[in-house]
Amino acid sequence: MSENGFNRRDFLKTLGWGGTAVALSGCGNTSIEDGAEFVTSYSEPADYVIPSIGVYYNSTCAQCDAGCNITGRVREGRVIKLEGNAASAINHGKTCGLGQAGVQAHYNPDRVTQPKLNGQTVTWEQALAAISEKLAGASGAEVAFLTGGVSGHVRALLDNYLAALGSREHFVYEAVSPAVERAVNTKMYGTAMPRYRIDKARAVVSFGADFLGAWVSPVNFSQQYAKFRKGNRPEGRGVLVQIEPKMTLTGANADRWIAIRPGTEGILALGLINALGAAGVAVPGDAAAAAKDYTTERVSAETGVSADQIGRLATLLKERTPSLVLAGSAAEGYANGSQNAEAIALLNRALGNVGATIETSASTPFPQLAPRVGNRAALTALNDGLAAGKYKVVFTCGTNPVYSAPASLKFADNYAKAGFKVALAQYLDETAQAADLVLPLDSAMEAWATSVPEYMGGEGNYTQLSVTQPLMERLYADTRSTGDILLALLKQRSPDEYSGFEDFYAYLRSALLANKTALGGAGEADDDVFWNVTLSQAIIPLQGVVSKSAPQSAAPALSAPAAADASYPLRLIPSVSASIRDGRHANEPWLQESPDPLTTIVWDSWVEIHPKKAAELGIVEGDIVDVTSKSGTIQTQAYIFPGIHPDAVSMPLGYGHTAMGRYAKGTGANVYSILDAVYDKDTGELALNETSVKISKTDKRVIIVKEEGPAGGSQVNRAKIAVKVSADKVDLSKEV
Amino acid sequence: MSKRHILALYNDFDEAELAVQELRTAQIKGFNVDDDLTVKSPIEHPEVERMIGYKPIRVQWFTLIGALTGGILAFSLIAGSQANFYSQMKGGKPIVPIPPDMVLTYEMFILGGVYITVLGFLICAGLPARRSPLYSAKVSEDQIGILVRSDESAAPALKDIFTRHKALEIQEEAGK
Amino acid sequence: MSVSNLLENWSKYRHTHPLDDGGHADWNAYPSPIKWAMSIDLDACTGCNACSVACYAENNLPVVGKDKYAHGQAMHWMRIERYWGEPEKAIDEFDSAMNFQLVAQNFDVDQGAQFLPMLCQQCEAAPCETVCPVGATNHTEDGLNSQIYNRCIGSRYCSANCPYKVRYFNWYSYPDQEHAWPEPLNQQLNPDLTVRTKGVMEKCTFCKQRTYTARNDAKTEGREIRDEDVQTACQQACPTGAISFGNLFNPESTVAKQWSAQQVDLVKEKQDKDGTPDNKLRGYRILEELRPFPSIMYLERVRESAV
Amino acid sequence: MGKDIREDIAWAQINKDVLASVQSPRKLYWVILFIALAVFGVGIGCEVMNYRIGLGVSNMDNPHVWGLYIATFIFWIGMSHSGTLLSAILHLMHADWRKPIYRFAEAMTTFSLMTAGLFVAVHLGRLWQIYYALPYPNERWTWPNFQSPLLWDAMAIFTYLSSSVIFLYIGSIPDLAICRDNIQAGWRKKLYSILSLGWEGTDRQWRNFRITYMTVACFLIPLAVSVHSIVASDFAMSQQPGWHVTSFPPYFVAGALYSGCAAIITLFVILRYVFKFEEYMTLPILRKTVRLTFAIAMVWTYLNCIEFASAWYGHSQADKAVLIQKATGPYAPFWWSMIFCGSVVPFAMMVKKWQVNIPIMFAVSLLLNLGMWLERWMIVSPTFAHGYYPWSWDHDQWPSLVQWGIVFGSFGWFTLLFMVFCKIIPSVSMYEVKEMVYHRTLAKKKEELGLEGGH
Repeated sequence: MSENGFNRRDFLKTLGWGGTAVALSGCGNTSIEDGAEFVTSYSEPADYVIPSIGVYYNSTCAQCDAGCNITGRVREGRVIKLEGNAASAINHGKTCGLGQAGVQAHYNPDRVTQPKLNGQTVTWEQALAAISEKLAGASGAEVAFLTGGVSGHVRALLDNYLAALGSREHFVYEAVSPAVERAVNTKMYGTAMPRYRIDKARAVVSFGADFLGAWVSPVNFSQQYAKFRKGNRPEGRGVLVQIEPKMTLTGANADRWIAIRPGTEGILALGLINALGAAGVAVPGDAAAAAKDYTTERVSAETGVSADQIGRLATLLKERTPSLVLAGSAAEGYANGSQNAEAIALLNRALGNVGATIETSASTPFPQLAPRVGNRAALTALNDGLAAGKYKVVFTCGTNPVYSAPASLKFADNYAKAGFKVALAQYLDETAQAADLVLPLDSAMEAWATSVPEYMGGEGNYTQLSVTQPLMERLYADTRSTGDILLALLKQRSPDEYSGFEDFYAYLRSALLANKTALGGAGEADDDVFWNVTLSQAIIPLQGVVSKSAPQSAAPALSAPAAADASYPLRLIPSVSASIRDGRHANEPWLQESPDPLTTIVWDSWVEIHPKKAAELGIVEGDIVDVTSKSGTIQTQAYIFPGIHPDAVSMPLGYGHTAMGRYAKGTGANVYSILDAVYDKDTGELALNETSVKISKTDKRVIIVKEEGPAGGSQVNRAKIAVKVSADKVDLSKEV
Repeated sequence: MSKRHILALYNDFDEAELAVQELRTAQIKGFNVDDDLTVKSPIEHPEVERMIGYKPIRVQWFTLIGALTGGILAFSLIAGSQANFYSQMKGGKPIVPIPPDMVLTYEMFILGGVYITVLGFLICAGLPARRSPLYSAKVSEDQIGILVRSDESAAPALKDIFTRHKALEIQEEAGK
Repeated sequence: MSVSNLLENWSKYRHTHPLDDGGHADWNAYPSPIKWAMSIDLDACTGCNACSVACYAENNLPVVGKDKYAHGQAMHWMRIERYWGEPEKAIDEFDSAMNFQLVAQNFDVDQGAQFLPMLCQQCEAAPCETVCPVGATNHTEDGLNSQIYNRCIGSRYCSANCPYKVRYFNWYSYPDQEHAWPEPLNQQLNPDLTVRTKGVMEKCTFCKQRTYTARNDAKTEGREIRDEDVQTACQQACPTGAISFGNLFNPESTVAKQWSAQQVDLVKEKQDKDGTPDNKLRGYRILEELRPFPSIMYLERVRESAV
Repeated sequence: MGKDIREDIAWAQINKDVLASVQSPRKLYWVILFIALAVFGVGIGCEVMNYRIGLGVSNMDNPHVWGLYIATFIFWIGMSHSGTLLSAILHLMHADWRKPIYRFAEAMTTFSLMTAGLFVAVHLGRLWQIYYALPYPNERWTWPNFQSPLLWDAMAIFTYLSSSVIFLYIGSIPDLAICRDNIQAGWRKKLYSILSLGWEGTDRQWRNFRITYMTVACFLIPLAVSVHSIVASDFAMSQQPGWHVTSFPPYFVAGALYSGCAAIITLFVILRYVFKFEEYMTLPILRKTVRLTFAIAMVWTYLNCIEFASAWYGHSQADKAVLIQKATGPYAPFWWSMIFCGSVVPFAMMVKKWQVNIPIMFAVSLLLNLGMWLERWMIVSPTFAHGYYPWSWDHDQWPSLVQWGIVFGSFGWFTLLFMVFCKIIPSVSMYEVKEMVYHRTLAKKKEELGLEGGH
């Protein structure tokens, strides 16, 4: 029977031969029928294989920059499931959907498996020789390195390599980064990434910070949120108000969701300071001065939030202390984004939250391992250099600028001007496709690395060094970790220093052992014992260094939002999905098939339009519409969505890849390509929300592929399906 | 002693009836009217009973036994398998639920009844059988046949009666 | 022999679970009766989908792709439903049944959305169990609806009779003909359970592979099942800890404590607290009035309305 | 108005006329047979897709797990009922007008059951494991679930089919003997010799034949009622809104008789025309059949109203929602067509003139059957589209061409079986027509005698 064919063969294979065969042949795709498979009996399994028993290894999640600590379940030499590491101060044993899909990044059928030079498969020796040859003709300033956020020993090696090259051209670029937040936090709180204590707050007012979805460290915040919502907490049950033009997952969980006019968040924050002062809250002088002109009437008129609502917000903040006010990308993605964020931070200061719910965090005692974080400004700088033909050799790693740069930058064209482009890539994404040399990377389940998370949970000056270790043998013999590649490149440059390290593992081990005492291993006399403990925990707890700069006073220069351009009347709010993120996870099928929480759409992008606006434009659900900005046009399906400001539309980022494998390619439309090149005045960060668009109907209509049925999120008055109850109607004190 | 078979064909039922009455009253030696007389007809005549005397029909007994056996067998099979072998819990229902089992019991009751009735029919009607040598296709068309079996000695008398009653055709054959 | 056995044990065979025993199946239980149950706190649930993806990872669920998803053939054992606030204005029940599209245009978003993770409710008196012609879905002694894949012939009656519509049918042969796990994605498959072939029904099992191991371990050690022995995949992933899972008959378990604190009784179609004027508890079960006695208690989402 | 069966028709003429229908077929027969075979082939092709690729090709989905297969299954089961009505019920009531038409009606019963049986198989996700549903002893001690209405269904259909085949066969034995006696040589003669079991028409055979036929008829009536009640139980025993209806069993039985009667009219017209059976399938018989159909149509309409009323005035909001959905939702065109075909069109049968107007009655009967097919679809699908749980509502499901192809193919299969039947078993019962003529002659004689010797 055909149906049994698969089961029998593949089960035998997965149960019996999978792991070992992969390990030995370096290729998991052979089959016993071909006679090409080398079968090892279980009577002599590898050390790490206990037949039919799951073995657990700790490591670090690489799916986003939160750097959650994970535990991989390994069966017969294959990692099959990831769970949170219960000992973690970041995620406390929990994971998000994105983290769960980490195995699909590893087992992805579209991995790059061999080095490719101009499309031809080459050996590592040839690839390294090609790099060496090109570098020989380039000065240090002519070599650029573009990476995503890096930390730990990979960062240290990278710095060493750049130093060896004599290059200072390290650009760290993140397509969606909290760059404005870092800058404003540093200015207003004295620390770039403080600890937000949602769990201590009695009220959280969030200006577009999607902390349950994609903002900074969602799993950590989700757990804080769960505590915050508990009725039997000493502070009592917390109240969440979300103020944003497009409802995020966090907005969907708020007690009150307020659709504010895009870009006026700062005005509302100052208005609240003003209202709080009027209500008798002792507001610091600089804040009161900055807010004095923002009367409730004016704020209400400019933000579209009713005066009554502003009054209730002020009451809430006054009564519930400590509170926490957060600013997220929805408030920051404007030309005056920094000003908005400053105004919001000012509100926190006015409420006395700094120090109470906004705690200074500690940075790692090893500055050379500290995270080097990125922003859009770096990409702009690199782009300028490329346009000027400055670079002979460009390395890219962990980032995909050809896909995620706004079309107005013309990055793809400029990138082509670089003399020799080397992409370190796990998949053949848009950037790797445009590169001359592609070096295949290990997945996070195969590589050695360490990392320091930028946002650190825990208490006091706790910080940690997270260890990434292979959860299984390489799927493909010819992939290498970033560390391995950097080490190989360093060996070309400084053979004397590095030839002693056979691979990155050796380097890492010796680097950690060299700092055994500083890493808390003083008690361990034996290096191997220390090493084994380190690997079994994969977390090295450290006493961090608290360095706090003095907060500066601020008088945010807010401007009233510009009148809408008649030809582009709608504000485009690109949304960051909790699963696809900036687009790097679009090739993981679980995430594509996992419905967007709010629209429940799968396998495609969409544009959210308010029902009133849609009625005005004559658009119904499923209409294919042209979304046109000054920078370009994309086509997508219209979804009528009540959770959006009528003057705004929203599209998810991360879709519309033209490469990156079967699951990502051709799925949806790429919003980056129509973003206008408008930047935050203070930080130079791309103002994501500053693009205005017009929506025009085409004559096509589709049935949207989504989980939601024709009832459209209505419970049709069925008494008890998803029940919501007013807080005063329940007694939460006796709950378990 | 050898027997002789005679088949007489009549045009219609009334004529055949007169002939049969004559046969019954004639008291011919070597011919037992109850055992040796068969009337063949193209259609079913309930009056034939009156004509040749009441004969018991036993098919109903088969029906009764078949139906009861079917029903009892069904219930014991179902309840037995539910309880003894496949003791598998269904939430909200007992292991041996009576009302649902009754449905199948009822079906098997009918099935048993029908099957055994038909079996009874075949047994009682003596089917399948070889056709007797004295058969005329006319019987299946529109004529009434009277088949008698008698001693050789009685044959002329019988033939005489048939002829007197204007038989359309008389066939005879020496039997065993 | 069978007839004598039938007669001697008649009362046992006429015993109705769960009505006669309050959900305690009285045989094969070791060390004492187990009833797996769950409670899901909708107040903590943020709708993030982590549970659903974890379920894909744990239970070998196929990714069906856009076309089949469009045909409604998705295989998510755990699905997250998103509801909007219904408009305030009085719409009588009949009207809303007819004009739900009209309702949709007037959704109330002031309090965000409402999320509901929906999975097999593992009913004690499950409508799906009685109707399967081949007995492929049965009640286990630890209180689950089992689904026996290799017994299933695909009549789909169970799904037709499921009020929650949480049973998923393999419309295609995902492992081979549809290539749902192209090499090497298939190496991720969990060897503790099967990959289902075409033509069989499947659904949430409360991570049977995990509970079974936990039960065996407890049996070996001769002790009760404890909460820390087993977590379902969804529970383990859930970032807000909205899901609790455990043995309802063990009074020490979180689930049992939650159920009793909320006064939700397993074998009742209408809870005593319901309808009482001072009911300040938020535990409820979905479609309880149909008497399936579901094993999942939901806790109402709490929202502050004064802000 | 045409004439009723003549009393003076010669019995030999009956034989001759009817036997003409089983004689060597005309060219047209082969053409139609080929077309039926082709249509059935389409169905087979679709089923091969179903089997090999999976049921997904039917476009069914979760939760809309049943579709046209089940609807058409009920349709064919329903069609089988009027054969029983005509042959068994009317037999017990000694309604002799049934005699010329019951044979083909009974054949229709058998063949539509055989067609319905195909859908049981087609519907399954794993057809190759169908034997799991049989209660066969095995070493694992696994048995089917005797509580499942689907299993009752299977058992009821098996019982009904085998009983119907037996009934049809037993009733045909005297006619098979006629065929044996009249067909000259060749394989057909041999076949008839075997099939007729050596029937000679002796008094003993007739005696036992009568009682057996009567007994089986008695069994068949409750059996037929139980079969469609059980099919109704597939729905009524479930908990779903729109299905969990007390009046479903009688409603299904009425619907079954209704569609069966309509099909009888259709086949009546066809056979009368093709085999030139005007002498036997007379217009008065048509009139009686039409009147019977009309009466049943009204019963069906009434039960339909009862169903709506109980949904409307009952307290189940979900039931009501399903009803509203049927009338206003995406299925509305089909639902209203069903109401039109099932409850409005039959009023054409009230017009006395039209009752014997063959083209009109033919058209009406086709419309009635269309209506009854739609009825079955409207029972199955809207509940899936609009069940208890609003989130899982599914209004977009539309059967794929594969589903339609199999439904289409089933008509080919039925036609094929019926065509073969027509050439093997006489489609008019010769001996019963003779009886009918005989009894009428007797009655007439009595009447004349009575008049002559009148007071």
